[in-house]
Amino acid sequence: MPDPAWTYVLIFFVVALVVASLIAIVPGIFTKKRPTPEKLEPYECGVPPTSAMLGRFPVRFYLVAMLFVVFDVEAASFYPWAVRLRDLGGFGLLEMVAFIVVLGIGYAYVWKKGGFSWR
Amino acid sequence: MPQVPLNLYLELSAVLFIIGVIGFLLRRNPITMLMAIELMWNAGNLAFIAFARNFIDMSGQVFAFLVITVAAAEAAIALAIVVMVFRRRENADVDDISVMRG
Amino acid sequence: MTIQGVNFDFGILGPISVLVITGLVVLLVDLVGRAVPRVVLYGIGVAGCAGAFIALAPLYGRSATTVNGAFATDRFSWGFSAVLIFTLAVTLLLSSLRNADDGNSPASYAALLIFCTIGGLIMAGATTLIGIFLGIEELSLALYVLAGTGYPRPASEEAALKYVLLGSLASGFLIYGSALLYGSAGSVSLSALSAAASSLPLLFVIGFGLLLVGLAFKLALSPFHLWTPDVYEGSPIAITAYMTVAVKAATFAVLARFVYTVFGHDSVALVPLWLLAIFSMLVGSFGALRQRNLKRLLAYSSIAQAGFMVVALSGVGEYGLSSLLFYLVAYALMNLGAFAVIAMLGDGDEAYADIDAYRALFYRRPWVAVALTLFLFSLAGIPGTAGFYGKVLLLEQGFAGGPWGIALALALIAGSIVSIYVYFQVVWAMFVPQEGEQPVTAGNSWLTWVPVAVGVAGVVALGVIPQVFVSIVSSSM
Amino acid sequence: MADFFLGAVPLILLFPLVGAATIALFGPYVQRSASAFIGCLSIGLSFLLTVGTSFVIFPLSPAQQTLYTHSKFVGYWAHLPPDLIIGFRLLIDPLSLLWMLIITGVGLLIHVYSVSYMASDKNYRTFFAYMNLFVFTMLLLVMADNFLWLLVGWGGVGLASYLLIGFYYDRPVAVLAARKALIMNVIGDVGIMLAMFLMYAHVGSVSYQNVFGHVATIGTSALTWIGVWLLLGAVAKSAQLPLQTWLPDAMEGPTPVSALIHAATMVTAGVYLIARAHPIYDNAPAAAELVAVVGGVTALFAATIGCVQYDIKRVLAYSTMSQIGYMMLAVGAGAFAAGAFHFMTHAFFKALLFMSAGIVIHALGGEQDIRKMGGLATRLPFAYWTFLVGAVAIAGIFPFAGFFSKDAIIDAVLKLHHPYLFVFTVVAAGLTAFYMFRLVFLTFLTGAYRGDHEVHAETERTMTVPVAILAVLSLIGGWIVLPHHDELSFLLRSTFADAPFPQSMADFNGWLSFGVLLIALAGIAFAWVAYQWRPQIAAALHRSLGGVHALLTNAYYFDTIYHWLFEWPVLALAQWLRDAFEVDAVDALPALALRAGAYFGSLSNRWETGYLRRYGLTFVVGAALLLFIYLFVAHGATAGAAP
Repeated sequence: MPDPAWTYVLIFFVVALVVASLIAIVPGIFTKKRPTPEKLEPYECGVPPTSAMLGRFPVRFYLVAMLFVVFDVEAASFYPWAVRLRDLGGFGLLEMVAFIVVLGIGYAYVWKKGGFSWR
Repeated sequence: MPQVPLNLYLELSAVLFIIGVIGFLLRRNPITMLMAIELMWNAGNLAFIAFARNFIDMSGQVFAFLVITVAAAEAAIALAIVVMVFRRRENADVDDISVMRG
Repeated sequence: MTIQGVNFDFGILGPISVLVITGLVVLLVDLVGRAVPRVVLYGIGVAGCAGAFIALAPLYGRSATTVNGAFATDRFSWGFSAVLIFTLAVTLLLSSLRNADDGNSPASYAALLIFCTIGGLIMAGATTLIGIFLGIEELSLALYVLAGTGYPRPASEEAALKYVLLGSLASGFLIYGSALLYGSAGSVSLSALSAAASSLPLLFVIGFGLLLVGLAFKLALSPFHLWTPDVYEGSPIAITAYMTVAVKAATFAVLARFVYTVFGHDSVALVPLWLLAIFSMLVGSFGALRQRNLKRLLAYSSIAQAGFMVVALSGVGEYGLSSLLFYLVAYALMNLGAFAVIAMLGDGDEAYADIDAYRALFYRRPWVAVALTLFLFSLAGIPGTAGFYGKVLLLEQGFAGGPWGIALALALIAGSIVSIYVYFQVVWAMFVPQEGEQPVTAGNSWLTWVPVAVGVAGVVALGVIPQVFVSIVSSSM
Repeated sequence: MADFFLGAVPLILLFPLVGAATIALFGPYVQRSASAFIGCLSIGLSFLLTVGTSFVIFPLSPAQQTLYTHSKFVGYWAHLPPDLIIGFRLLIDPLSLLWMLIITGVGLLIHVYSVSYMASDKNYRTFFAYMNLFVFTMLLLVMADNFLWLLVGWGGVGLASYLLIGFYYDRPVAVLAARKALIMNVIGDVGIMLAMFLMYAHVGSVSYQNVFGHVATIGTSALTWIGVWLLLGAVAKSAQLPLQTWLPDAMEGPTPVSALIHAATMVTAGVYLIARAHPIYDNAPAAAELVAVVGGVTALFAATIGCVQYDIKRVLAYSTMSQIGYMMLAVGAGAFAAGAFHFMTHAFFKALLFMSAGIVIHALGGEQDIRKMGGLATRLPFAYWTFLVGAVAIAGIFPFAGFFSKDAIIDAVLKLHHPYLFVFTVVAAGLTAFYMFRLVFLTFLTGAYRGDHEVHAETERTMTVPVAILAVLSLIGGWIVLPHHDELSFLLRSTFADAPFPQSMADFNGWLSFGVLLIALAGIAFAWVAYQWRPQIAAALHRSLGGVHALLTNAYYFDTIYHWLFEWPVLALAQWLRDAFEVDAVDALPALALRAGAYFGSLSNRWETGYLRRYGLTFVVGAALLLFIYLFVAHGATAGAAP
């Protein structure tokens, strides 16, 4: 069972967490805060943001992307079933049908609500 | 085939997790923060897969698989919320949206 | 490696199956029908709750597993499931009020609430880390969205954003903790973990610590509670009511199962849990002192209440689970009752979130004021109410639970004393004589009288004849 | 029919409660007379059901006579595991039936009497609500099947008594008297609680069945303590030494209250308690002896005081105290049936005396001082004759009820070898006859009317009929026990089957009875001589025995002693605490606590900055701290296993 060397991994893990939080805390304690308008600007790669960050893409883009991600990844659930198709037999088929039905109802609902129309 | 020792996988996963935590703490952009969180989740996945390989047991892989699935849903939802919140704002700094405190 | 047949007992999965079908039916009705009134959709949901209850009833006192041992009905699941289904029904009732926030999409709102509850039911019955994770995520993902249904109210947006980001962070800890636990035992089933729990290898301890962080976030145990006041204040009232009770019920089912099946006795690895609980009781009780918003006040109070409930587990005593469940039932009744009153007065909106709106309420709406007083008394633990007996049971567990149990019990007493002041502020406001113009209260829907009446009856019954419920609860074990 | 009455037993208890609730809730909306009607009706129904139940129960064989109602509500302190289980069951056996008959029967008569007696009172409805409440709690006291519910009833009658003594709440004296009664009674409640704690500690239950079934296992010392604490309760409720001082003051309440609560029923609860708990006293002789001594001493003590009082109701109050002393003596000595017998006859004639006195007081517009009465026999003939019947009965003159019951007690005391207590009882019997007839002479005879109130005629049927019924009962009530034919102890035989002494009173000691009768007659004769024939004798005695007279008039200065012993030190301490602590410490402390609370509250709230990233940071720091703790925990737990 557990290799004793794992212990050090865990100790490292905890110490790293502590250090990480220290990194975030300590500056807040020791620095003097003299806020100026420039300092309060959000800092992204040295260039002050010129436009609204999300303004570059229409919201629709995000919506479709999100829906794609969801249905895409849920479809990945078919792979394990496909791999063990014969072993799982009729029961597996039934289960996947149920899965598809649930997914399909969600799909139909999104469709009806206009989630897929580009406007 | 030379076996990569379990320790290395675990160390990598721990490092990824810590990077994710630090990323979450230091970034102000909600989407970047989400990415940091994905890193943490996937650090967990890596540890699961490594253990599953070590034990020659499927359940770790199943867990990792489900984490991926859930992560997709979670990302979609989080993204939707972020879009909802920042649609009417100039920039996307999470500290700018505080109306409640105390 | 061969794949064995999967056994499937629809009796045990009955409540979940009923709710899944209910959720899908709600979506389909909205899909097929044109402009279906939301009362119809929520009515289907409430009917589904009744069906789930009927499916749950035969499982009373039963102990069995299904899905190859991955899902169980037993002493950890039954009572918690009942509380979850009850909470869902009450929430649907509160959501059907005229001004209630449901994001103008009642079907998806109702379906999300139902799926959310299914997540809770899975948590209550899951016996593997996978099941627990799936349940928690199903519960959380739905709640992230529901917290934001008050859109475009800025507070609701903020609540959703804070909840989703911090919740995902907590889930990250939970997943990593699960991975380490899996690594320590070589299996995801909780029963396999108990071997590791007896020798406490470092891997197990750190893994459990990370998992505990994730669960403590869900329970709003301090210092992982910071999201709670903001999210509870920002969410629509019905959702806040739901979160205070349902999330606690489901998470405590997981925590209790963990404590009892993995540890089974008081373990040194549980010390951080006791510390969190003590801290929560104090932070929650004191934090509520200066609140002027009733939702926020109840949020702080729920932080303290979560700490109180942990006292039941201290010492991992034989009757800890029964005590926990009794208190949870009492808490569900009184807290949902209080939220139902808030919702009723504003007819579903936030008009009555501010304590100042309750000034002289007794002279305008005497019965409502009396009901709210009863709920607040119960939350404060005044004798004759459900909360009092619940706290007595908790204290018994605490004082029987060794030094940590005694420390927890003392913190419970301290927290209760502080919270008496908290709740009495509201009661006081309701009974001071009227001065000047007072807002007119319009809301008086019969829909909210149902949960208020059930809450009053339950709080009084549990307070006056607690033994009946104690025996019901303890024989469900 | 039998099944009907046995099934209706809970209704006996329920009717007065429903009556009280109905009057309290709907009284203000209905006629005054309707409240009175509801009050009387509920008691009347209870009485009818009780009578029916008696006819079912008494003919049964002893083994069947103890009846428990089905226990639908099994209650216990919500404790896991459930260990103290207290059912709510009603116990019907001959002893409780006897008490129930008196409570509902005499209670009904007094309710009817009150209809016109209280007619002019502004709180007429309240009065009937309280009276019904009293009957309910008193029935609960005697029908309970365990000590807890007995205590509930015990406290309930205390409450009802408090409310009714202070019924004229605009009279400061009445309010003070009510408070005094409540305080004294609560001392007794504490006694019963202590007894219950001991029972629970030794038996694990407080039900009669369990406790009495296990007396053998408790041990004499603990049993004696249980007996002593129960006696404390009985002493407080029954106004025995040394907690007797509240009863005379309780006469501030309306006269029907004095008749029902402070003569016939509530004050005999102590006797009921001792009789009910007789298995405890049978096995704890020391405690039983104490009961007997308390009773005997009180019987004599109160009788001496009664000889010099001038308030007609106070005389009756002292006489009540004295007669209950007899009962306590009887049950303490082991003659339980005799005690119960005297309770029954006493309820008849003492209620009669109070109600006759009530007619007098009513006719004189509230006057109670017998120095301002006199010669009323011709003006109030009905009151005179009925009062005379009561006086004869209490004096123990053959063939009135008091003769039989008092004789049974004196006989039992002699038989059970309590020589000095026997002397007490005999002397007290003579004194009783003396002071009762002193009362008769001063009130109704002895010259002309001395008062300045106008004497109203006695008229109302509702007042005279109950009094007449009681007068008849005072005559024939004792005939239930005749030489060689003792019906009462036969009826009670199942309750006292295990008592160590034979309970039968059938065996009359003729010479003793005759002797006691002579002593009573002597007392009457002396009263006649001193107050009717040659009043100057009383005056002369008064002068020559001034010290003794003052002692008796002030009831042996018990109130004064208690004032200096308890009241004054407590009040002085309270005053000192108020001056020294209240302002600086007691008032300042909550303010300080409030400020501390607000400070901690602000700490907790300031944490809640509203900034999401700060929350995340706190979360991670918390997790890191928690894991750090775990590192130590695991290090401690697996120190041996670490490499």
